[in-house]
Amino acid sequence: MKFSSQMAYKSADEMIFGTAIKPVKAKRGLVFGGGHVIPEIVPHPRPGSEKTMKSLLREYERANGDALERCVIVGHPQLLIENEHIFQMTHNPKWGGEIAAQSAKQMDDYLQKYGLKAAYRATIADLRKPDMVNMRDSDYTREVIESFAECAKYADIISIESMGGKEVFDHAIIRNDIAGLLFGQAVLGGIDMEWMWNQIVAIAKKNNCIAGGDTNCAQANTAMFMAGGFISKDVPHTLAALSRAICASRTIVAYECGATGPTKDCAYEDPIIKSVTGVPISCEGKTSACAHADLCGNVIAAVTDCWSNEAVEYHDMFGGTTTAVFTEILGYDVAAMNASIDLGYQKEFQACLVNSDKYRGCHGFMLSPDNAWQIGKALVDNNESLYSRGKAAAIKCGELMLGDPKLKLSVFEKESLEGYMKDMKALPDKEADFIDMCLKKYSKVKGFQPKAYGL
Amino acid sequence: MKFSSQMAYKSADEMIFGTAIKPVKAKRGLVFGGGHVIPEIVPHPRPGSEKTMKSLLREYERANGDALERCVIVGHPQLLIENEHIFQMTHNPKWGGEIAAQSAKQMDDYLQKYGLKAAYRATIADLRKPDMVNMRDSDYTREVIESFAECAKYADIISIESMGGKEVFDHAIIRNDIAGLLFGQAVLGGIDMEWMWNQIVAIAKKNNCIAGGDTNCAQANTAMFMAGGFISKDVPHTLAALSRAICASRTIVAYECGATGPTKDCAYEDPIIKSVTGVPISCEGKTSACAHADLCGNVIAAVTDCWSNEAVEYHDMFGGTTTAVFTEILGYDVAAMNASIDLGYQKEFQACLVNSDKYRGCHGFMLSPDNAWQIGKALVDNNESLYSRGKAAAIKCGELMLGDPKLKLSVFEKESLEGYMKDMKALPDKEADFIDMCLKKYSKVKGFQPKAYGL
Amino acid sequence: MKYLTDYSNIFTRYDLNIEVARQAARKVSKDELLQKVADSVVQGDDEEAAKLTKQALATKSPMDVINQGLIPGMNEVSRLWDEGVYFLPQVILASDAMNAGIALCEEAMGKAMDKKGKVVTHTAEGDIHDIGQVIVNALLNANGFEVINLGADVPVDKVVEACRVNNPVMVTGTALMTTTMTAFPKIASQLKRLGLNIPFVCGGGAVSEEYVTSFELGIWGKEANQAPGMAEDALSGDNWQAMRGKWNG
Amino acid sequence: MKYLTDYSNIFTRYDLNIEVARQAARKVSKDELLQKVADSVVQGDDEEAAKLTKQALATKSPMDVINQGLIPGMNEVSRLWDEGVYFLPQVILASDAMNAGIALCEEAMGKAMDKKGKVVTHTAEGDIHDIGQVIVNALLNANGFEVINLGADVPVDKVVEACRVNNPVMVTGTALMTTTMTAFPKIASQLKRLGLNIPFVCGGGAVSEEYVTSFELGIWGKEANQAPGMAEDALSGDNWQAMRGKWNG
Ligand code: B12
Ligand code: B12
Repeated sequence: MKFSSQMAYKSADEMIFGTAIKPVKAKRGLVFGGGHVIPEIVPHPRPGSEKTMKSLLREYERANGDALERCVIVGHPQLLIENEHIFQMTHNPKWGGEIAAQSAKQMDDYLQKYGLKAAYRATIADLRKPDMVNMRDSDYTREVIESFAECAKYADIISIESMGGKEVFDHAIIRNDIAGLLFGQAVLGGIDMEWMWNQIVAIAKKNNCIAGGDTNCAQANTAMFMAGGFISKDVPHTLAALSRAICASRTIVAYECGATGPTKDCAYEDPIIKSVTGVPISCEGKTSACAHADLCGNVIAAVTDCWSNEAVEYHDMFGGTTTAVFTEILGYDVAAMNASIDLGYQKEFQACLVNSDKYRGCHGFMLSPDNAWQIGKALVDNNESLYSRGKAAAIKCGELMLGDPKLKLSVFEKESLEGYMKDMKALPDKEADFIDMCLKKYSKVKGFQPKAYGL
Repeated sequence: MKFSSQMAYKSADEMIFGTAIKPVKAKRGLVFGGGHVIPEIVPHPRPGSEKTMKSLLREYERANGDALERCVIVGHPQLLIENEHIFQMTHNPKWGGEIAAQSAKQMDDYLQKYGLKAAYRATIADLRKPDMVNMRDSDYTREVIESFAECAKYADIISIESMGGKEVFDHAIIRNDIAGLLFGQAVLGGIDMEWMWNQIVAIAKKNNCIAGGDTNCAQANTAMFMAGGFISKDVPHTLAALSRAICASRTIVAYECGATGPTKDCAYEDPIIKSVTGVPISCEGKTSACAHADLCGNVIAAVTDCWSNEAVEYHDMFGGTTTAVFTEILGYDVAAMNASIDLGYQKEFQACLVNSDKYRGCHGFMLSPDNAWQIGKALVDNNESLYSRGKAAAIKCGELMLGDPKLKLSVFEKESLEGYMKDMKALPDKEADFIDMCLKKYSKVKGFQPKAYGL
Repeated sequence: MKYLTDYSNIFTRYDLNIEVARQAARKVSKDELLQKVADSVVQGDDEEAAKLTKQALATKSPMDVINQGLIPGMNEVSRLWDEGVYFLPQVILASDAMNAGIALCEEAMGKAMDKKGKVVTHTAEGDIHDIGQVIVNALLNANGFEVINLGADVPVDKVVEACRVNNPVMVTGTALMTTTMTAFPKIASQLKRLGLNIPFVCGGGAVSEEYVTSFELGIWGKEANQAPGMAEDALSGDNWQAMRGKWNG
Repeated sequence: MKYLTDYSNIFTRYDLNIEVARQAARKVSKDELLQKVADSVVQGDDEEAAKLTKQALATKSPMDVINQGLIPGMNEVSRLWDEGVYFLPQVILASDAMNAGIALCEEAMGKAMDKKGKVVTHTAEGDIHDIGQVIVNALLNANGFEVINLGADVPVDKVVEACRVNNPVMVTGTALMTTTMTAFPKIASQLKRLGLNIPFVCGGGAVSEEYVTSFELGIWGKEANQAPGMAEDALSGDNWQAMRGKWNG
């Protein structure tokens, strides 16, 4: 694996929703990043349906079927369906495989009967909780790999939300400990991803399937949700933003190992990833309010190629089941974006999305295309190590936040950020020194096993 | 009451979301149509909560409270909350009043504590089902009027979805009977509205409350939902579009009696109403997928002043309760629209909304600003009677549909439409003749009582 | 305003993709006059149907007019509706026309014609959303069932009583509101208590399969056009369990 | 790209509207050294807290160091957190620092210090989302409770057994998934069966007030920062009904 050394885009101005430098083709005629945005719907099964494979198959048959049907009812031309494995689907790799097979069959039927173009993404559950199992050598590890193999037979795209470094991150995030974030997210996360993604890409190649991508849901999203909205007091928003910048160092590893996108929707770091790699990305924002609240509901769509709801539990609403309802909304969201592209108004439309949130909060600010690009640039300009590029990305992110007076920060947020900047500048230069320091500092963190990362 | 005789807008080009010729101010600083779009959230109580006033008060306290709270969490500056009365709230006028009082209090608190600007709309349930009660003289009629009086004390805005003519419409819509639609919607509906809205406006004036507006939900929406999407075979889409054009003749009566808007969200005829009257309108489209599917998810936002979800039952989702979730989405929808206004890109943004759906289906086509304006023009140019202007609107709508080759019609839809056009041209010129004809033709329709309309 | 010429990236008109080739109704009778009777039904012209029925009754038995004119005409309409050629209003108008003719035949016979079986229909107590029911009524009617139409906002006891008195092959309920559909399990349990194990098909916007299959007798009706098929099954002796197995799940 | 200068029509920064004026921690001890101990807790500096505690122990009794230095320092942090001045990491770091000092005092005493009472905490079986629980642990700890931390993915039986053995004043559960929260009513019913009427506070993203108040013993926890107050109530003898009445509804 080689660290990225240059930007796919010469400037942020070139980045736009719907088009990626390296578009990706799926079965049934879908092209990601090929000029238009594609809606991505993610259903979540109801409690109880996980009891048997039969009941779970039935649950997904309906949830996915309702999404396809709603496209035909309202006229949406394209759809990506993601099934994020629940525990049982990965723990029993056959289950995930059967569900993928059933979904592919449904999509073939809809293509034939109506001409609807759809694709299926299987996201394997990373069952390896670092403080509970050995990341590289456990039954769970084997189940995860086997699940990829089963699903790759039928799915268009395979993905995962990998967990490396989570044990250290959890300890650090509630202690204002920026070194712990760098170690847990960038270093441990990156190491674990390289180990995992080389295998995933090989499986995908063998099965003629697309290796989608990864997300730092386990860490950067946890930080973002803890930072929360305007009345939370759990984690400063500035720290969550730094955590996001740091995680780009590890999420990009998937693409450095050969994954091609479309990336994972919940990876809010994706605009940074796109600026560097040029792969098509999937993002979620306002229409994933069904799954969580965030402060970057529109800006996160500014350069996306798929548009997702993150996850919605399958049940009835007045207007139909939740998967039908959210498919309809996502489809209309992208219809307006795609109209803007075909009208030649995409830059004006993008400006509306960006101005909606760039100064609403720290995440919206740093993920705004201009800033995301700059953070990506810091990453590639400092690509000696997972550590160096993660730190450079975070420092750049911090400088940007402190440097733009339109981004208002409370006194507390500002002082916290200045503290993190000082802390980062005091850290060792070399990755080896940093790792030595951290192995000591975090030796007592519950369940942290350096060996599981080859350290 | 005087029939409108001129257009508020000189051309469709002047119409834009967020701005109305006659803006309306509410308490707590909200201005409808004053330059920016305001989100309107409509919660619906869960079954069981209607058992006692106490349980219903508690249900709305939460549902409305969650919406207000979510605005503060994600930073949405403004919110209109509508509570559409369920049966019990109008049947017991005190209940609706108490709920309005409680909601006003919650809004005062949020204004004081956080600076959030909110307003409350009470929509009284029209309990008068024409085939079951005498529209002008029944206990239900008295309860409806009393409910307005109770709610006007606390609410910012009062509205209703009135039912006049429904008995004839129901008979006609499933029989391809365009004369029945004209009689039920335009004539009976208009007569009943004049009777009702003079009273509502008086109550509003007395209480320093805003008389919002009405909607032809009971008829034009029924036609639209029966026409459904691309696989329904209940009612031709062309007929549903004519039904929509016809209903403008009666919905506008509210404003001719002195209502000022913001109009009712589910009145898809509102773009026509705005073109004629200049009042601020409320619309619903993609983000009301929680309540129903439609084929005009984006275009219906093109000239709106409020943006609504129609109705969502209060319950939990992963991202919070449904009212919080849909408030968040609506708020981001309007944030992008408002950003486009402040950036000066509103016309480009509007073009994206319009191009999304103008040719998706008949409703999107006729409600596109250019066509809505033309239908409004036909209405005012033929304002001799409720009948004449309703028929003119429908004929204009039919001509537009037949005249634009970009609007593709199936052979069946096209032939049906040609049939309706022929039928309309064969109808009497004078309203009096038409009424005579209809009194005979519909004398056997179940429950139709001409006397209840003063006929 | 700027408009596109190609909308294929924005929406797909699936209705045009699946547009069904038009078919004419087939000839159903060798007798010229009876064929005209059938045609008037196919055209949904109730005045014409009445006129022609009167003419036919001058030379033919009422049962022949019904069985070789009116009903075969209606059957054609049902076939074309099933195949996606016809739309609902055509079915309703045809049914109105057929009924106009049948009324005259019954007058001529001096008694009501035998229907396939009775079906009680209603819209739930507190609910006035009855369009779904109106469609169900029309389709059942068109398919030869006798519809006991209780209308909208019908109290639980009234539905149960109508079942007790009429002993229908099937009973249906429509509810569009989550607050009114709760009447259905009450009706089902009272029917059970009276030993009336009548299949109870429940439909309407608010009503989900989960909900209806959570009480005995209940069968979920998704689309109004399932009603005639369901009634046929009930008529042929299927019990509610068999019907639920076939139509739900 | 074009940018606006005025965003007031697009979003409102409510966090700035409600920004709480900063306050310094108050002085808590007349003794200079103990005040320094308290300051080290307020600053969340565990190394400094340990160093100063050692110094203090040279001249003062362990209980004095605890009661006049470490705990008053922590109380200041809790107060500032309650008033919205401090954020969670400051509370956690302060609690780490206090615990570092207390460990040394306990060593000096040769026995553990008396805690207010025990609280058993866990994250539901099958669920590894334990951050909510981690916060609850830290806050309870900071407020002087002894936390029996069972960790994440804890089987029902293990929770019940821990309650039987430890007889805590309160037990808590966290669940972020609708498929795992179903363990809570099972735990509650086993506790009831054993006659252990311990208030059982359940929280976590998946868990709603409706759900938790649908089984006995259950009290819904919305925010982690309610945990110490709830534990105080339980300690002062409130039963689960009283607590539910106070915190829920
Ligand atoms: C038209 C309409 C009305 C009309 C009803 C006219 C009428 N005579 O039916 C009017 C305006 C009067 C009305 C009033 C109200 N309405 Co209304 N209404 C609607 C609307 C827009 C369309 C309903 C409709 O006719 N659909 C078309 C028919 C054909 O569909 P259907 O009945 O479901 O039938 C289909 C299937 O279900 C099936 N089916 C039905 N029955 C059966 C039976 C069998 C045997 C089988 C096999 C199949 C079957 O077949 C049909 C398809 O083929 C819906 C929106 C929506 N999303 O549904 C709201 C809706 C139903 N109304 C709603 C509400 C809240 C109200 C009011 C309380 C509003 C108010 N505040 O005034 C009042 C209630 C009055 C009352 N007490 O009942 C809510 C209900 C919320 C809930 N679930 O509890 C809805 C969902 C709107 C919303 N999203 O909020 N409404
Ligand atoms: C971070 C996260 C993860 C991390 C968890 C790390 C960890 N150690 O906790 C990782 C990446 C590992 C993860 C994995 C998975 N996750 Co996850 N995850 C999240 C996420 C993004 C944030 C959760 C979080 O930490 N929130 C912050 C904490 C502080 O909130 P909290 O625990 O709710 O606590 C607050 C209150 O509830 C309260 N509280 C909590 N407990 C208690 C107790 C008491 C006594 C009191 C008073 C209060 C209280 O206090 C806190 C506030 O002050 C959520 C998204 C969301 N909307 O919540 C999804 C989410 C919970 N995850 C989800 C899913 C589906 C999964 C996976 C199955 C995904 C997959 N396919 O791999 C796996 C499941 C693994 C397993 N078997 O458990 C779904 C759950 C759906 C459901 N409801 O069933 C969610 C909702 C995402 C979504 N929208 O789809 N996830």
